[in-house]
Amino acid sequence: MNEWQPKILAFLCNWCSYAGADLAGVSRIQYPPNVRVVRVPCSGRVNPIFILKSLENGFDGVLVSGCHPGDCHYISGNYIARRKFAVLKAALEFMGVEPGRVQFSWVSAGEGEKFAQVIGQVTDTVKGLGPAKRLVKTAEAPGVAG
Amino acid sequence: MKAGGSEQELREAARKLLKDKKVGVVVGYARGTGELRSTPAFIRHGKDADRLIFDRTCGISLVPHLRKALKALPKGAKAAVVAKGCDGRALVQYMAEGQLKRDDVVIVGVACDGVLDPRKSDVLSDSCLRCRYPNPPVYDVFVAEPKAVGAGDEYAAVTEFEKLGPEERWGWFQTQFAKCIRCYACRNACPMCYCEECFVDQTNPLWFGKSAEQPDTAMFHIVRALHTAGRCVDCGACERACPLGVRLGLLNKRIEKEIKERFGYTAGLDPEATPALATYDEEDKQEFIL
Amino acid sequence: MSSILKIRKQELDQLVAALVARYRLFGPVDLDGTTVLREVRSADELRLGAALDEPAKTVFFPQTETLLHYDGDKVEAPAGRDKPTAILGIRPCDAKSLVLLDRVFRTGTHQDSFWQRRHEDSLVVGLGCSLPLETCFCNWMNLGPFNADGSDVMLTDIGDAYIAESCTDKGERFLKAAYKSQVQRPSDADLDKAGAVRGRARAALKPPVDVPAVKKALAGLWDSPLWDELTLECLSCAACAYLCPTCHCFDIQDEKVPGTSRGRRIRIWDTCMAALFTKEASGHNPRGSGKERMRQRIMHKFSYFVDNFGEAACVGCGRCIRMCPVSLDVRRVLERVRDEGAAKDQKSAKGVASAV
Amino acid sequence: MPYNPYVPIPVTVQGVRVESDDRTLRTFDLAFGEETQPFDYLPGQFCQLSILGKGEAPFGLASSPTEKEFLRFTVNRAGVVTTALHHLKAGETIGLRGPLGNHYPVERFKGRNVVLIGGGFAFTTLRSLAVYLLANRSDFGDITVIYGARRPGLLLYRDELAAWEKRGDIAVHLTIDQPADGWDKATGFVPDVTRKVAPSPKDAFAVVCGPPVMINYTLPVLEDLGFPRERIYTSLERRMKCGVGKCGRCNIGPKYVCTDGPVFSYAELAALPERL
Repeated sequence: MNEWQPKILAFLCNWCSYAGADLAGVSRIQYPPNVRVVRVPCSGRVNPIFILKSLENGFDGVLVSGCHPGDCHYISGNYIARRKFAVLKAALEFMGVEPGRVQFSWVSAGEGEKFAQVIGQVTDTVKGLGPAKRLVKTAEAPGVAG
Repeated sequence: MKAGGSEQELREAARKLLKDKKVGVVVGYARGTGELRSTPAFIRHGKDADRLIFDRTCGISLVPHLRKALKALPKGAKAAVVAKGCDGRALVQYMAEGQLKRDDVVIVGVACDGVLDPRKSDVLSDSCLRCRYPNPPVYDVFVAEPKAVGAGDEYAAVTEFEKLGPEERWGWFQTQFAKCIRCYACRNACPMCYCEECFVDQTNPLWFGKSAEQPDTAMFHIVRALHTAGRCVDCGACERACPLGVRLGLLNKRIEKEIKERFGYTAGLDPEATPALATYDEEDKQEFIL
Repeated sequence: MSSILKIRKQELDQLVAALVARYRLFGPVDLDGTTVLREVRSADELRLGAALDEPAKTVFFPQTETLLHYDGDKVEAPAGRDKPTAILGIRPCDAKSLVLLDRVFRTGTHQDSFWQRRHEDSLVVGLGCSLPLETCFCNWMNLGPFNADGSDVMLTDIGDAYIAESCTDKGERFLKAAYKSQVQRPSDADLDKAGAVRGRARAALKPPVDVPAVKKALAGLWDSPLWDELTLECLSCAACAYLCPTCHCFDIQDEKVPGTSRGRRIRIWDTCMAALFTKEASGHNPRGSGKERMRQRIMHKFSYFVDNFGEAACVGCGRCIRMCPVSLDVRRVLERVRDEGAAKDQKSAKGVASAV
Repeated sequence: MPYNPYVPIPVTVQGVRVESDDRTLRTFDLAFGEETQPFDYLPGQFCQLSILGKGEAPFGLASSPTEKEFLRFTVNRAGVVTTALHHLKAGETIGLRGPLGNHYPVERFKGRNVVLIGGGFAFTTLRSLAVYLLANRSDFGDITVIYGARRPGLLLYRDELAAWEKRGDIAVHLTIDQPADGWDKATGFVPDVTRKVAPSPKDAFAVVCGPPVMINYTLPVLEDLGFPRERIYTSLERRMKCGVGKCGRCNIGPKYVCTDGPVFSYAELAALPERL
């Protein structure tokens, strides 16, 4: 039987988390293949619109990962991002969108293991939630009747 | 509704400002259609000051009108604006965001007992029922006596809503979105929605579809709430502007609560404070981050 | 000959069942405190008599409509209808708006097939307006609270029952087929009651402004400062246009399902109050400021539409007044236009006199 | 299938040519698909070209109905749709709705002199008209073309213009805004050149196409020269969506550019309230 596989979009900051993903790959650390990666210059570059747009486009989960506090290549990008994400998370949960759909992590360039572990954790959570329905734009809009 | 004593004071204050050439225009309220509506008035001559009213029908935020009035004035000229507590907070937030200089505007503060929900003729707006700031934080002239600061739990409705399960919460929001016709009255009535070009009007990229179906409508409201996060002063102008009774002030209030609890920030109180989402604290809580 | 019959309110089911059997039926329903037009199947869903917040156009010209589906290069028009459409319980102002919109969509070099296939064979069971609101001004537009234009059957609410009267052959045929022999004729007392309801409604309306004079005045007010003043008050939202039963401007947009070659082309309501409406790809905008857009809206309704379709694009339903976030009253605008026009005429008459 | 004015017919891209030296203009020759019925049209009409998923935009037909093998359009890259069009390659299929709008009154031109005045990339429908007049050469009197662009490299259809210059039966006056190396023809703006080289208004019609500012300055020049307003025609552009007179955005006063136009006489335009 084919188990349902979630589609997850990960926005990874160029300086830490993307390098962390790279290290996980080079080190041949296994992690679930459900993630598509978008490399961004900084977690601070991730506009909440990107996250909402990903959900609308049918991703079952979204992960944003950046440098650990204090490590941001641009000094404060991840601090600013942290505030934005806290607000987005609270708003979506309030509306009844499952909290596990949108997740955040700090993964440094040296944390290949952690990257694999985060991806595993996010994938498990999203699998548990099942296919996304809320905020998803369905393939076919209502046809013209009448 | 009869012009009360404070209304006479208001007219007198407007006349004086115009007579002394302190301002080129006074932006205030005049009677709209019927007894329960008000409309923006741009008073340029003392003789027209008698059009000014202030009562429970004055639910429009005049801040967007002030913005237009300032643009229409010759350079250097000032405008006066009639401001309730929430409107005053919006003006303070403008100053905090570098959108307005304190000296460009004469704030005519009015003591506000709350304004009516235009869809229910005798009930106060939700945002007024929970209001804690009936007086503008800054003003040049104050008409009548400032009100006692509101007490009670301003987040009671948020807490109540959170007791519902996610299915019910989602269902309630779906109903709200289903009413929306994307006329953008909420956005245009909002003092804080001052972007030259709104994200929904951008075409390349076109962020979200233009349909009035889900989730296009939901996306508009969610992103608008996020764009006003840490800036919204809960004036309720958006809900009162909505022709179809979409009630999304609750989402804004929930966001406001998060920002207050997490970052200790309340919008529209201090013109010197950096808005919550434009700054950070290294010690910000990050329990949600993996 | 037109039929008159009495329908007790507790027997409204029979009317609704007859409509549902033949038509896809739309009527006023409550949506969380807002009265909207939705498809209905039974009488208990209906909220007859409440002021409808949405205009009737939504039934034949929905806010979002798929024009075509595509997959790669393959294009498919959406499936046709299965049943004709009926609307129950709209007021005469809304019913008339359908007549005006039919002219827009059905005349000219091209017919709008989407409007046509919904509107064709449709039936309108209008509900006379017993209680005009403060914002109502149908009498300005040569209409009245019981005007039959656009309705096939007209109901008059006499308290515990409706008096139903056919206004067209189509309405007559429907009533005959729906009620056959079990028709209950209204008594003379019922008819008197109906007459009184109509009389009261007419008396409730305020005296009209001379709208043809407004059209004449508009011709001379192209550069009037009036448009600037109104622009200051107006928030430039689309509440008035979207809720207007005769506003019919729309946008066309393509949508694509991400990761596939499939998508659809939709049309959605649009408004001349938005800057984007006329902004060209080059950045040039022939109606670049609020003033020009405000002028366009008023001119279109009260001048251009008259030129093109013989009547103004307004039925006096008053939604634009009731729903305007800043209480900008179109009647006040028309009065100002009329007065400015008159002042201008006087001035030019003086000018001529002094020249002579 | 019932008539549906919003469904485009498929057409195939036969050829693509970069038209201007700054590469912002491309010319497309389109062919009717196998299952589509070719349509007839007249110079001045336009079509809606559509790239599914991106949208539609209106373009004047640059080909003449006498050129049966293709429909020609020249597209300036400005927005989403035109950018997508610029990415097209020969062999690809796009959608087309048309022909839409009215046309130049070629019947009225019969036996008369015609002067075609163009500016920039608005020369498309003038090319259609010129080719049409030349294909029916004996039906018309003198034909004059006055055409200007900012630089030589921005003139459309340069090979064709050169060929016309060699013909004896059409007078061609080309101009650019500023003197440029290798340019031995006129310099100066179209209205000024028109004043110098326009033929007599006697028995003549003028057709003007160009950016709004050029039209605004050229119409009075023609009037000065003695052309009556009823014999001056121009073609207008407005943002359009439906192209069939319903969507409500291309109006100028009570007239819709898509159905009442795009071709208007100066007399008609002068009666409209809005300026260009």
